Amino acid sequence: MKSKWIRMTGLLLAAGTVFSGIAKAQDTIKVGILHSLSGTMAISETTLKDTDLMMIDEQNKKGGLLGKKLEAVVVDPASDWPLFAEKAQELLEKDKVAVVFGCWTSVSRKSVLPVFEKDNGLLFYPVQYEGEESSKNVIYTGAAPNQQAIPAVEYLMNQIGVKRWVLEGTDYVYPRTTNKILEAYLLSKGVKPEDISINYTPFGYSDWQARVAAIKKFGSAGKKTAVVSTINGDANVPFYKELGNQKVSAEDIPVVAFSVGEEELSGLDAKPLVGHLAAWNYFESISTPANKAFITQWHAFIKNPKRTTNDPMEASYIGFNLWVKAVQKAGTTDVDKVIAALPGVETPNLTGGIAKVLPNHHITKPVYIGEVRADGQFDVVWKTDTTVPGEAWSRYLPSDKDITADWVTLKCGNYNKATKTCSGQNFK
Amino acid sequence: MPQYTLWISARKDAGTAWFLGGLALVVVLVPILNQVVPPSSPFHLSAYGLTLVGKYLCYALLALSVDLIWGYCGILSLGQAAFFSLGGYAMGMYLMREIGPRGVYGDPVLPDFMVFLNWKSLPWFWQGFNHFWFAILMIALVPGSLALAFGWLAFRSRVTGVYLSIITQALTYALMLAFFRNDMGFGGNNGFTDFKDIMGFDLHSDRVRVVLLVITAIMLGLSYVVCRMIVASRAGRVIRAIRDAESRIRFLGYRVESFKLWVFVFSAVLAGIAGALYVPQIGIINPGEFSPINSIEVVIWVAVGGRGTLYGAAAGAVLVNYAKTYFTSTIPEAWNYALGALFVLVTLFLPRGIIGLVSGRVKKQGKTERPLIQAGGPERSRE
Amino acid sequence: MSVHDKTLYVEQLTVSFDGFKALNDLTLKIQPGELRCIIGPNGAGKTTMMDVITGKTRPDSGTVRFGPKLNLLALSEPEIAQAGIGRKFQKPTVFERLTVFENLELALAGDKSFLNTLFARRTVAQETRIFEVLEIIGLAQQHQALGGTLAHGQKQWLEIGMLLMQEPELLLVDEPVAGMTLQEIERTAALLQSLAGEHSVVVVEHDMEFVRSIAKRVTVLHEGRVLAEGDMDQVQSDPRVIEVYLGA
Amino acid sequence: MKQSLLRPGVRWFFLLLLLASRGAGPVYGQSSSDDTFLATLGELRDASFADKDDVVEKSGQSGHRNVQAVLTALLEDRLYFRNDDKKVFLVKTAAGEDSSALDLIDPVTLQGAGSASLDNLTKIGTNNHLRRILQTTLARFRLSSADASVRVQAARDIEQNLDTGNVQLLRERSAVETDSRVKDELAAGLALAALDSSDAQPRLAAISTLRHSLRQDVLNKLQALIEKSPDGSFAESDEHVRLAAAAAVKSISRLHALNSGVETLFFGFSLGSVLVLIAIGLAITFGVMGVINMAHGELMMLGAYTTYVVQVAMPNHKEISILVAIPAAFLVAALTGILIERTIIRFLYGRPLETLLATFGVSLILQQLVRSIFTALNRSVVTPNWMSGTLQLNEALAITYNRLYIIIFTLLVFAALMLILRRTRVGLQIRAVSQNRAMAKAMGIRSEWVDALTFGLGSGIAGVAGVALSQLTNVNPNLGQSYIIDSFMVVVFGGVGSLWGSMVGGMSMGVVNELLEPYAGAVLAKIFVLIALILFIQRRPRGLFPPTGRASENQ
Repeated sequence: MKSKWIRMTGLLLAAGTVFSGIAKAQDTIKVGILHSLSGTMAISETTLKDTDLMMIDEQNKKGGLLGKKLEAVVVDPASDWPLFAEKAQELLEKDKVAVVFGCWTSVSRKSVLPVFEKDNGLLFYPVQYEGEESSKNVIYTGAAPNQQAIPAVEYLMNQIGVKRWVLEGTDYVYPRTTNKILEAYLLSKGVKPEDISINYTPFGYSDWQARVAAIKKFGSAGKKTAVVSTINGDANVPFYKELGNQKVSAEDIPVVAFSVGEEELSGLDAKPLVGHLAAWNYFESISTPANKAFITQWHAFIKNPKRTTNDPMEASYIGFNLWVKAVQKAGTTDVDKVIAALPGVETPNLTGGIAKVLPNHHITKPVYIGEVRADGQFDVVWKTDTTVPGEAWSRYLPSDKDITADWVTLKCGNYNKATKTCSGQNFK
Repeated sequence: MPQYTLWISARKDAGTAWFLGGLALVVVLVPILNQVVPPSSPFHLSAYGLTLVGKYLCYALLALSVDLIWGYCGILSLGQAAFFSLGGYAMGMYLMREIGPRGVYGDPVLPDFMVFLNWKSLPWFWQGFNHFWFAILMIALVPGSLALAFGWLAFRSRVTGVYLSIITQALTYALMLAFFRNDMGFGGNNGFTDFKDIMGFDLHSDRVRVVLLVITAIMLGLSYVVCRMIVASRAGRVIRAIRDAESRIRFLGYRVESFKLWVFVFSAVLAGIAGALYVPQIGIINPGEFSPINSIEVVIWVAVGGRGTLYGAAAGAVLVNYAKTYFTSTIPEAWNYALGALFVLVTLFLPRGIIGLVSGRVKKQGKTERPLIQAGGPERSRE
Repeated sequence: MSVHDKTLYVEQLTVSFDGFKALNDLTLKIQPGELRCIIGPNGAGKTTMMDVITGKTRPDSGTVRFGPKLNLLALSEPEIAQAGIGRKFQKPTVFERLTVFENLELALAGDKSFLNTLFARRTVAQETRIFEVLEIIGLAQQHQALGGTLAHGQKQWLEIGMLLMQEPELLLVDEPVAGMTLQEIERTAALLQSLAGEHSVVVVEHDMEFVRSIAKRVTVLHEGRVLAEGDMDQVQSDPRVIEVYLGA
Repeated sequence: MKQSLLRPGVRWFFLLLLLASRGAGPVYGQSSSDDTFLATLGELRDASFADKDDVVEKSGQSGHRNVQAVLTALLEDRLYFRNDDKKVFLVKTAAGEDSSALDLIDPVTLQGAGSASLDNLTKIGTNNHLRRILQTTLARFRLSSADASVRVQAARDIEQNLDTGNVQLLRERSAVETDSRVKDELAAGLALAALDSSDAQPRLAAISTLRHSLRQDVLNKLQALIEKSPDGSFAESDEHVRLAAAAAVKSISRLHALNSGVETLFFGFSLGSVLVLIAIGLAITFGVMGVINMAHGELMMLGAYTTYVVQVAMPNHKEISILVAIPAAFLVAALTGILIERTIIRFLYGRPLETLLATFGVSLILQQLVRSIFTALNRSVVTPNWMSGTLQLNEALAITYNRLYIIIFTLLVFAALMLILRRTRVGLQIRAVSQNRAMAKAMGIRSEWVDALTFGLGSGIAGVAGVALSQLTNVNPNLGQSYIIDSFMVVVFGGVGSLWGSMVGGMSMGVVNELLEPYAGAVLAKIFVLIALILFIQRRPRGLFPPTGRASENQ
């Protein structure tokens, strides 16, 4: 009797797994989208899923790629890191997708990395991250620390004359690395250790009263003080609300954030934040024809004229175009050929300048510093004159100074120039 | 005697027979489907399939441990995920040490995240994890001793019902927060990942995966047999008696505390083993696993499958997780509706879980219509 | 302690539930092998007394000793049970989701540690003992039925049966015949009387007829203290008792 | 930029001559021609921010009569230049969401100069450093404002940069100032300046004036005086001054310690009140009815979203929309609760664990529902002005209004709940049913109906809590998830079924947490609280206020 039940599950299982082996006829090119649609990260990642769908839709309108239509395969890893790995495997082995656009958090990327390297897949990762990594199978279209954090600090130091620094972050790898790099950088610029305060709070931290009070105190020591915030998504709203309530004005203690963009601001009352800063490689407010077009296209696609655009969206946009160009260049979607074709491929940014894939699988990006406006947009107050090439390994960290990544000549993401050895690679 | 009881119980209830039969089938079929059947064939079991089945089996084992403590002993532990994760972390630490100099920073001893946090030397609690036997020991010891300490405190002072549930939850919650801290020395939010191999065998090769899966199946089978023996023994009857009338059994001269403690510790160890088997197959362990919500989900698997039957729990774990795998791909935008509805409907229409549908034996169980409102609450002793 | 002297000493026992004194300086002595009936109006403290003796309730003051040395107040319920004190509850509480047979098996005297019960095998002796008791309590037919499915009277019997399985020196029996038919009552009476002698038996009962039929010595409790003590006739002729019962 | 920091001194020296000739108050004459003024402004067009600093200073010293007007406009984003003729104009009102054209004002005549469409105008941007400079510059004008509090703020701003000119200005002002608050502020400013004076006497005087000030910057400055430099010599040469300073520092720091203690306590209570708020709803559904309501968090989420919807529905009354939201949220959550009770919970009474399973399912559904309707993005709930800002108790202690209001709000909700349960007929019935259903039924109470009401009440309170949360944190589908665990902790800690328990429990958890945080850090503090909870339950297995209710007995 009960048997029935177990047998049934058995069959269901079979349905799910056994037939996963069937390779479908390649009448379309499958594109995997691996962004959380539920759970804590859905806030940020859903938008990227929609962006990818929009790009695919657009490409198909243009007649697809290599004469085939693109077919999106959307899955929901549900902000659950092991599930990310599982879904990546599903996309690569079951659905046999040609490329995957996905991930937001570092841990999700770290968890799918072995899968992509084992199954030799191709992942475009669209979010600014901590660096210290360069995989054969990943293209990093978000900012590396030297494309976001360092310029921001330079701006504060030189343009605003900041002498005292609070490095406030959520306790995970991105803030830790970024702060490590920034600390090294600041010390190298002669900032005294007692003028640097580093603090970490847990994910989704919401009770900021004490911390903000502490920051105010630290900032009242007579030297110009600024906060460099690597606070992660959820915790930002309560943080800024508290700043507003405790009347920490941008004129007194400016806060520069690396994870707060137009979309985050659309989620809170921006008036108290006017004048606080963010460093990105894209701002919706930058008016170039390309950007205007992109925004109108986005509003049309999402059917909401008020929806904002943001930096990771541009990174997804760039990533998609780079992939398309590389496929056209290689004349196939075969991962090895596409990866071989990618370095050197160029595509224009939405805000001007060219994004070029570098041998280390990072890209060139312009850097902008923006001040928050009351309407939740940013006024660009500073920009780099040229695009900045992404560095996988930071020049400011002693442990990294000999390490380089080069997939063209060295064929290694972690090559020690001193010892001439390539370490930490998963493929033979 | 044990074999005897088992034989009896296998004879007595088809569930056991089918459960063990099914496992045997997995043990036999999986290697063939994956290794012998060519990838071209529709019946080939891909590495992805391996991972899935492996995951389901680990969860089944976890569910088993919950059913033993909850379904039979009536202790609703919402902290089972803690033991699962601790076992997983113990295994993870071994796997990290196995990486050796192949890490990103190429440090022969320190795992990457330690190098990255400028740790100069291996903290004391990482010592010994380079030996597999030591890891195995810890997999049982760490969850076991935590359960022992916690249970001893809780049961001795007769913490029961929701109070116990909530403090077990507090336990796993505290552990989660602790493991999220990078300073703890367990890799913070990222936890452990990018494992290379286990005992020298490449973790990425299908052959090793098959072996791991078979081991998991066997462990699950063994654990099931042991659990079955326990519940079939006189101790098992005492445990069920505790579930139904805790205060009464005391007057028969049974030390309720120690019975609860033994079962609690045993189920914690089972959960630990499940975690240890889970990590190498899934390839990542991080503090998210400690999340109280996870523990609640496990309870739900058991409830969906049908508690107090053991095989029901396992079936529930497989079903719910299969549903999750299936829905998150087919209806990524709406799978929460499906899962939520499943839970609601099962509770409303299958109070004894899905097993209740097909099992004739479990009658009258699961349902103890107690009025929510009890005069005077705690049974007062007055005439 | 002397193995043979199993006298129960209850001295100056006082228990109060938020203000209300359930037991008020109660002193009582049960001789080995004695059959003692305890009667009294509701709230007299009969059950509370049993609760204290079996360790369910902790008194505010007073002592309870089993034999000259053994201080019951220092022990937990299981230890008290192990010490040879068995109890049948007023509201019959059997294990509803275990069979009658299993109910009795759990009550079996012997080592009740986890490991022991884990590996325990039912000996022939034990089985025969269980079936004896099943005969005594007249549930031999239903021995495979779940405890929960029994009728009220049968539950009473089952619980008495469990009491027998424990082979205690002292039986505390709380309202044994509630919900029993006349002949069942007679059988219970006979059973309890047969038990007296090698066991000491304390019976709490409202049913005066029943008490009369079995009692040698009767203790009347009122407001937590002993109101009167003696044989049935003495007690019933005692004016204070009459006042309490008929409420002048 | 560096040099510009040196310059003001010199610059203001000229200004002083001017002032001397024209009596107190910075009133400027036609010292520079309109053309030069316009020319200077013209430079703003394509200057980098660094250059703009200089331009601002130049126009400042130009002493043109419209400097204040123009610089204020610049500060308020109301300074534009017209693209076609590159002329600089002020505009009446800063460009809003949907303004296409702006009314121009001529910088020289300050008369209206027609209007221009936005795309023919380019705003002259500022960054926060420039704004800081503008504020200090403008402060000199505001120092003679009619409003005393403005003058105080102005004095404050000027103290940011105490060069001889500003000091002189402060002195001028204090001579004519009447308002005591402003006088004190000016005195403090002058004293701060005097600390740098060459001879000891004024320094001593200054210290005695500043002795009782609680201001951090004062403290820092005094501390600097008594600091020993590596070579053993003191920054402050004079013995007496040092001693005086040391004494002052001592007393000030003591006051600071006191104040920060009070502050921490306040933080504790505000955190506690949040915990109470999220728990008391559960204290009813879970505590009184024994329903392990995993959807409690989602009911709070619904409350938060209701707040958002109400705010969108009444765009012109953002200030009061939150007040409307409170009853609205209560209704929405309560009705949802009743719906859940009628359709699911009522079949599960007596099986609390099944309620856990079912309500967990419900929570998943509610989350996804909200996600489908509102998307997963955060929703912005504005904080009304009367709720933002701080209540400055003294220089060292300021408490934020929204926290204050939330504490008060919590107390009100609690009191209201108590009233309902104690004083109303419904409350009576609820308590009756919760104590003895059978009896209550016998007395003709429709227990079914009461169950629904009770659950509705608990849910409604959850909704109200959601309104408060919308002021503190993200309004998104996961809002509930992040609070559900805590709310269960509080209820159990307080003692299932006891509202007072939840009250005391929540508050104490909050305070303990905040007391620990400075030493242990956020995470460890929380961990300690959890461990403390576990150990506490060992001691008192039924919580702070042991229940007489029902949930406690069911498993």
